Amino acid sequence: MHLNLTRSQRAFQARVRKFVDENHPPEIRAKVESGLKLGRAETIAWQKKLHAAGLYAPAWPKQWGGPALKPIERYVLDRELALNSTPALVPFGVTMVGPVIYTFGSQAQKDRFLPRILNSDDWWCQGYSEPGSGSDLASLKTRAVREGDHYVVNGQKTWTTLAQYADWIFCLVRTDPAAKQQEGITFLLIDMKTPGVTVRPIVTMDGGAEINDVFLDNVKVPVENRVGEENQGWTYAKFLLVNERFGTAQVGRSQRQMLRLKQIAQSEIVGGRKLEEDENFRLKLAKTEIELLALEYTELRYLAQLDAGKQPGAEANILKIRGTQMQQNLSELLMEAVGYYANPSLPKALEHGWNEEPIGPAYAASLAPAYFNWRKSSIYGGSNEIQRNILSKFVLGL
Amino acid sequence: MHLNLTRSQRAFQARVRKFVDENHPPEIRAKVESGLKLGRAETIAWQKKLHAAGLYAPAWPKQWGGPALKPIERYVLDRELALNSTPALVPFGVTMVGPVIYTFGSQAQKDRFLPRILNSDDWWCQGYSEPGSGSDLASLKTRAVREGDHYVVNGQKTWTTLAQYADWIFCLVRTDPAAKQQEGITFLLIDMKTPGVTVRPIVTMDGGAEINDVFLDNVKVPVENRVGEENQGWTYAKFLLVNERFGTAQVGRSQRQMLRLKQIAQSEIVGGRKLEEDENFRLKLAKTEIELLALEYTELRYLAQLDAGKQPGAEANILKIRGTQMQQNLSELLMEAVGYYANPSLPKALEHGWNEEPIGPAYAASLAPAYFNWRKSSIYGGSNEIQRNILSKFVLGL
Amino acid sequence: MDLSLSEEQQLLKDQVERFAREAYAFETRRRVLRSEAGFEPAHWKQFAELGWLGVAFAEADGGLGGGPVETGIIMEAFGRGLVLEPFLPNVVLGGGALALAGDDAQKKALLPDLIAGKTKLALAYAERQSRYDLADCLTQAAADGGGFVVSGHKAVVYGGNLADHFVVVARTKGNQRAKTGLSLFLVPRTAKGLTVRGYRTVDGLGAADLALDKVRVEKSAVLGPLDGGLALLERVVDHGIAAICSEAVGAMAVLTDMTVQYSKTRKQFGRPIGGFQVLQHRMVDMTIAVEEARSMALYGTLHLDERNAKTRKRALSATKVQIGRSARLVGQEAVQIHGGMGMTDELAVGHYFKRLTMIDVAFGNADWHQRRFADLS
Amino acid sequence: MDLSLSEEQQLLKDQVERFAREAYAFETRRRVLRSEAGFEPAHWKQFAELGWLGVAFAEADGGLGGGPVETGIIMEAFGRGLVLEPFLPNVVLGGGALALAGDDAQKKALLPDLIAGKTKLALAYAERQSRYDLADCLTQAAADGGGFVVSGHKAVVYGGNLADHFVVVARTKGNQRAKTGLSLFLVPRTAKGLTVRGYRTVDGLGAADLALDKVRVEKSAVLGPLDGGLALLERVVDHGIAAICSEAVGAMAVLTDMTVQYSKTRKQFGRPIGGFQVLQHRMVDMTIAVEEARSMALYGTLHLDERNAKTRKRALSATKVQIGRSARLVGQEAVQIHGGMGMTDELAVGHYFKRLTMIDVAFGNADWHQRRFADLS
Repeated sequence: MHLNLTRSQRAFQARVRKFVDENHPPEIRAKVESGLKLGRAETIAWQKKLHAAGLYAPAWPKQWGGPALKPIERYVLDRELALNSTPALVPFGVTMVGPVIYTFGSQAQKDRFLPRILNSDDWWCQGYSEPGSGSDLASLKTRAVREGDHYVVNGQKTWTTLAQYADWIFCLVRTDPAAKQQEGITFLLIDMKTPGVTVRPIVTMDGGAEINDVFLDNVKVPVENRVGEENQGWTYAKFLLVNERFGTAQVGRSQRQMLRLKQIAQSEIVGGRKLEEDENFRLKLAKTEIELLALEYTELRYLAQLDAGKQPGAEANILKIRGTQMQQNLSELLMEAVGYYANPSLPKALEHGWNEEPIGPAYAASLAPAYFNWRKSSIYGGSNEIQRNILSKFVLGL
Repeated sequence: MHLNLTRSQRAFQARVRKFVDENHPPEIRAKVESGLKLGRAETIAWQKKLHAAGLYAPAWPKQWGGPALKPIERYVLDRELALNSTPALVPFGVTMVGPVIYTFGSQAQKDRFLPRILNSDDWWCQGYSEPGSGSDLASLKTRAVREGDHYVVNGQKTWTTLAQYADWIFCLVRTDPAAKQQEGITFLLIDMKTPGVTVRPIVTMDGGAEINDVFLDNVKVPVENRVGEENQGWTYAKFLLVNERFGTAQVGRSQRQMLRLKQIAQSEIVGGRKLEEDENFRLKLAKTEIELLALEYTELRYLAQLDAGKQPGAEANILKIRGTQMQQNLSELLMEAVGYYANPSLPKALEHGWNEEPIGPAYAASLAPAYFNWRKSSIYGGSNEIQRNILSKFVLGL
Repeated sequence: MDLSLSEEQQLLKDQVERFAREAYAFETRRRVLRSEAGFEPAHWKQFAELGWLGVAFAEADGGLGGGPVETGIIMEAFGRGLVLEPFLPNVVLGGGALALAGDDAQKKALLPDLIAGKTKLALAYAERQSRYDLADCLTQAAADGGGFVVSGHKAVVYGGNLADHFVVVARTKGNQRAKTGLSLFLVPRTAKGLTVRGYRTVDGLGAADLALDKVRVEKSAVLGPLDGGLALLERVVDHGIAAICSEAVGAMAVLTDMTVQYSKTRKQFGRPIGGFQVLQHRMVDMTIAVEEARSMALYGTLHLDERNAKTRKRALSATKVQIGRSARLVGQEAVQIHGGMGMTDELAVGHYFKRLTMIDVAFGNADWHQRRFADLS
Repeated sequence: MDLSLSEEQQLLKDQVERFAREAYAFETRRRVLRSEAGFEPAHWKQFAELGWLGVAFAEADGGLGGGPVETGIIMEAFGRGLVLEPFLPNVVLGGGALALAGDDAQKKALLPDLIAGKTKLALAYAERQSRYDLADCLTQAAADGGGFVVSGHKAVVYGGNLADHFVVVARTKGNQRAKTGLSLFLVPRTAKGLTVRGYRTVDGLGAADLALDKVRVEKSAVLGPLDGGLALLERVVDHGIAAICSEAVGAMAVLTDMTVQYSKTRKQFGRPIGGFQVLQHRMVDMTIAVEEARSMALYGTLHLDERNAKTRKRALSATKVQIGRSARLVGQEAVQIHGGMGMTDELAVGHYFKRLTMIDVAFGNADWHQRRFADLS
């Protein structure tokens, strides 16, 4: 047993580092480091670069154009990208609906959608949650009625992240209201330009507007855009959720935030000394670093099991819980680190192109909004309460 | 509004202090301070002294021989006694069954039992829990069948504290197995010398044997020893539980433990300095002291409401939860304070009359067993989970 | 011990709570929030008319002769409504400093107008490098003829965006963190060399950073003892702590209640989420946190008049720690139990959460005061 | 990265786990616990015969050439069974010190007998005032002719009640807490001037306090570098940390499983208590705590051979912190969920709880190692 990367893993790491060095412009790096928002174009440009280097869609099998990286390699990739403050990837196409399409979709769907996802030609968003169905996803009410070659869809989706940019939405809809909750659901792909689709931004408490309501009013969806069988959508939805949860630990991102926290602690002063020398802060930092190590090595242990061919079980749920707690803790420590300068509200300072004098240190402006915003992470993707319910039922047998 | 004691409260406090000064022998004080066990005789002697001074049974009305102290006075009394390391009082007679008897008992019972409780002539114990009914008290199975002037009782009680010393036990028994759980229960007073009563000590993980199983095998109990009505025992039991919970915060005792912790922190060394100067310890101590202040002033706020004639509601449950957490935290800090010397197991060092050389500091021997033992406090008297259930239902309406 | 309210205090409480309930319905508040000023001048006028701006001041100063308990009553009710008007910076901080240390001329010049709602004050003490350390001060006031010339930077001055006069802490002696050598100065907003950069804060209130570039003030502008301002500043800030702790208690009580009510109506898996034991117990823990915060807010408030400064400071630190811990638990759980709805700007829960978060930051967070408490023990 | 066991390692694991399961049923363990010696000599003989006492030693020393991973496998299984035999003090601490630093003569004199189960060792390093600080040492070894005279007191020597030979840390130079000037000495139990006060510990194991009154040892008794013993001691103790962390993982895994099983059978309010969501979520948190402890025990074990001492120490401190936090949560929740039954000596749960509690104390508790980690960061 040993913890070192193998020779081939080291070579892969070097390849990623070289790619980042050559392709990641300093101005984008600076923006990501400071927690500023990126535009649609910046994100897409980065995704295209990754794809050109064979580093996009890391889990996708070769037959669908992916590099089919092994779990540990994906971990190395994610960590390098995060540690270098590269733009966050939009997961809805590449991580979520892509695998559903290549696993359950028709040949026509694969041919039509997969290349465009890989090439970031289509921006996808997710139509799962509804106003009445949050944690209880299967209670969704959006109705799809078959009329000839089409489904006619009526209902409302909500919390739809980045729907304002999206070309397509994948939706869970109810096709058999008489069946048991989980048995009457169908998985549809809907063109956002279809008449009857309306997007309304939801302003969140941090002042952002990344999430949306999506209203579906007599939206006609060709039957060919149904994935798999009618009324079997729940199976595909669960497949997707497990995929999604594995990424949610975001260890690399948290490691990057930890570095940022240490940098800020070198600038901030408390009791006449640097914050980094403050005994209480040092102990809190040590506590958090150790928790992050435990998260990292738990993920690595699981990835090693996946590499050895074991099927994933409870692991994804555990990583979701602890990973999001870590993100929240770090966002809180970062906000605490700047003392009074957590107060000023400068929404424009988070936008592209703002170049007025900051109030207090430039790094402070994004920290309170980020803390507010990260409260979402224990709610979305199956709240941490739901994760515990799942673990209790399926792992402990309770 | 102000926090100072009134003149009459100050006078009462002075009276208690004088009493303690004159009546509390140094050797008993030393034993209690060190967490050593007291014998039956030492406890009874102290209770008798208190009674002689009119400071025993503080809540009892004057007509039954009590001093009918007001809530804040009772608080002052408890705190002075605890801070002076006086012997713990045995609550089963004076705090538990006594009020049940003077509230619900017959005249004959009042005349017979109350004076003997006040004078500590009878030692009482509590027959509530059974092996199958812990938190779910109402599911108790001990059966009492009426036969002429007697009930014949069969069953088993457990976790019966200090039953080995007891003259009497008050028991909840089932008299109507057909009725709904809480409606077939009767409250009986049973002489421990009755044939068929057997006490078996239960060794706890700290090595102590303060709790017992009590087996009841065809025990004949005169009907005159039934409190109140047949099948109405649950009412009296609940009345008793609310009374009991109010005392469980034990703020005075925790304040005394806090002082002890500070004393130990002056002797113990860490990293070449006194433990009391260690930054991390100081912050943990500050945290605990502030929590203890919050508990103290929450209790005082409630007592002021009682003084003003308000009926108690959620308060007792809150004090039970936070009071026991505080006791457990302090027992943990005390154990931590002695480092390696938490290890040696010297059960005899906790007994009366041991005078060998201690291993490590003399104050260390009791600390790990005390930590182990105090885990009970969040379990007994209605576990803290039950307390939260009660608060959720009756206060939040959930 | 007497923890009961007098009849007048109970009337005041009822009155302010009614205002918070009726005038501060969530939609009204959103409108005020969106307004340019960020507060409602009509409300401020009403506060003056009802005597709320003067209730805690001595009768000799034109007030109603109340004190910390009255301030606590108002702040708790304002916390219930998340009231946006700058009561704390004006009445507790700026006005508080004047009431505690002003000479007759200074008081007369400002307190009647403050109480009448005609002028606004703010207290400028923190600096970029000082964090929560009240003695840490780089702003210099150099004696110059009969007056002083003040230069430096003041950070996150609560209510500074609206203030007509500032109480500015500056160093007249000693090095950056010396405990002696601080003095307080009254500086009008219009003073030459003073630049006020006002802004809104993330909790919807307002503040300002001040740049002082050779601002000249007369000797009569010195508030309280020259070189001995730290003790005064500490006392004023302790009043601020008690006041926002009361505010926090009001906010937490409403937020907990709001969460319990939401849990009774929001259904998931066929039943109200309030039926799930895990959420029940967490709401119980929120309730306990509010109860303990309430006890400690009272404890702090009733220690403000304590003569021994060390005892007072220790008590206020304990209060601030408790409020910080309680507010964190209550705020975070409230958002979590509200789920996605808790994240939106459209529901009150996020607004309470943000204010509670910034209350922890104000005057030193829980960690800071835990250490101050330890140092004073 | 390779986190898989070799075939031999898997066989060892199966074998030791079978022993813990079969030979260490709770009633058997209670019998051993009540015995005078506090361990079962027949088990010790069996360990020797099966090669467990030698598996981690080099083949040249008479061992099987394994290392920390093998030790971790054995300790985890021993944790599952709460095994009472003194494997840690003998093989990991005393034997570990000899293997790392002994010269040929020293090794030959003791290791073969240790591996054969014929002699027992213990490491005496802590002192009354030292707490967890390995450099803090008042025991003096004064050069005297060709040898040394050792005087002082050694505290809570794990396995010291049974040991035939002690590795004693004493100061040959420098003041009480100097980082240089420590030396290790081999001292037989029969040495003149050595008084061993053996006792049982609260977790059912054994230890001793040693009084050394002018104990004379020859120069050949010096183990490792004269005056340079601290680095060696730190390394041995880091091995001890990894070993008990593995033990803790085994104990926590069993305790969690035991709690889950108990919750399925214990009924209250007409249903198994495992049906209550609050307890379910807490058992999930216990499970997560065990998973994280397992990851960190592995992390620590695989850092023992790290050449950079600072990196190694930091890793082992992180491990110890995680195990302390996990063990506290798992132990306390297990007792609580078992209710009254969890408090009794008659159920295994309390025994696991006590051992886990003392594992936190061993070699420095979580707080201590949190600071060491910070200091090494």
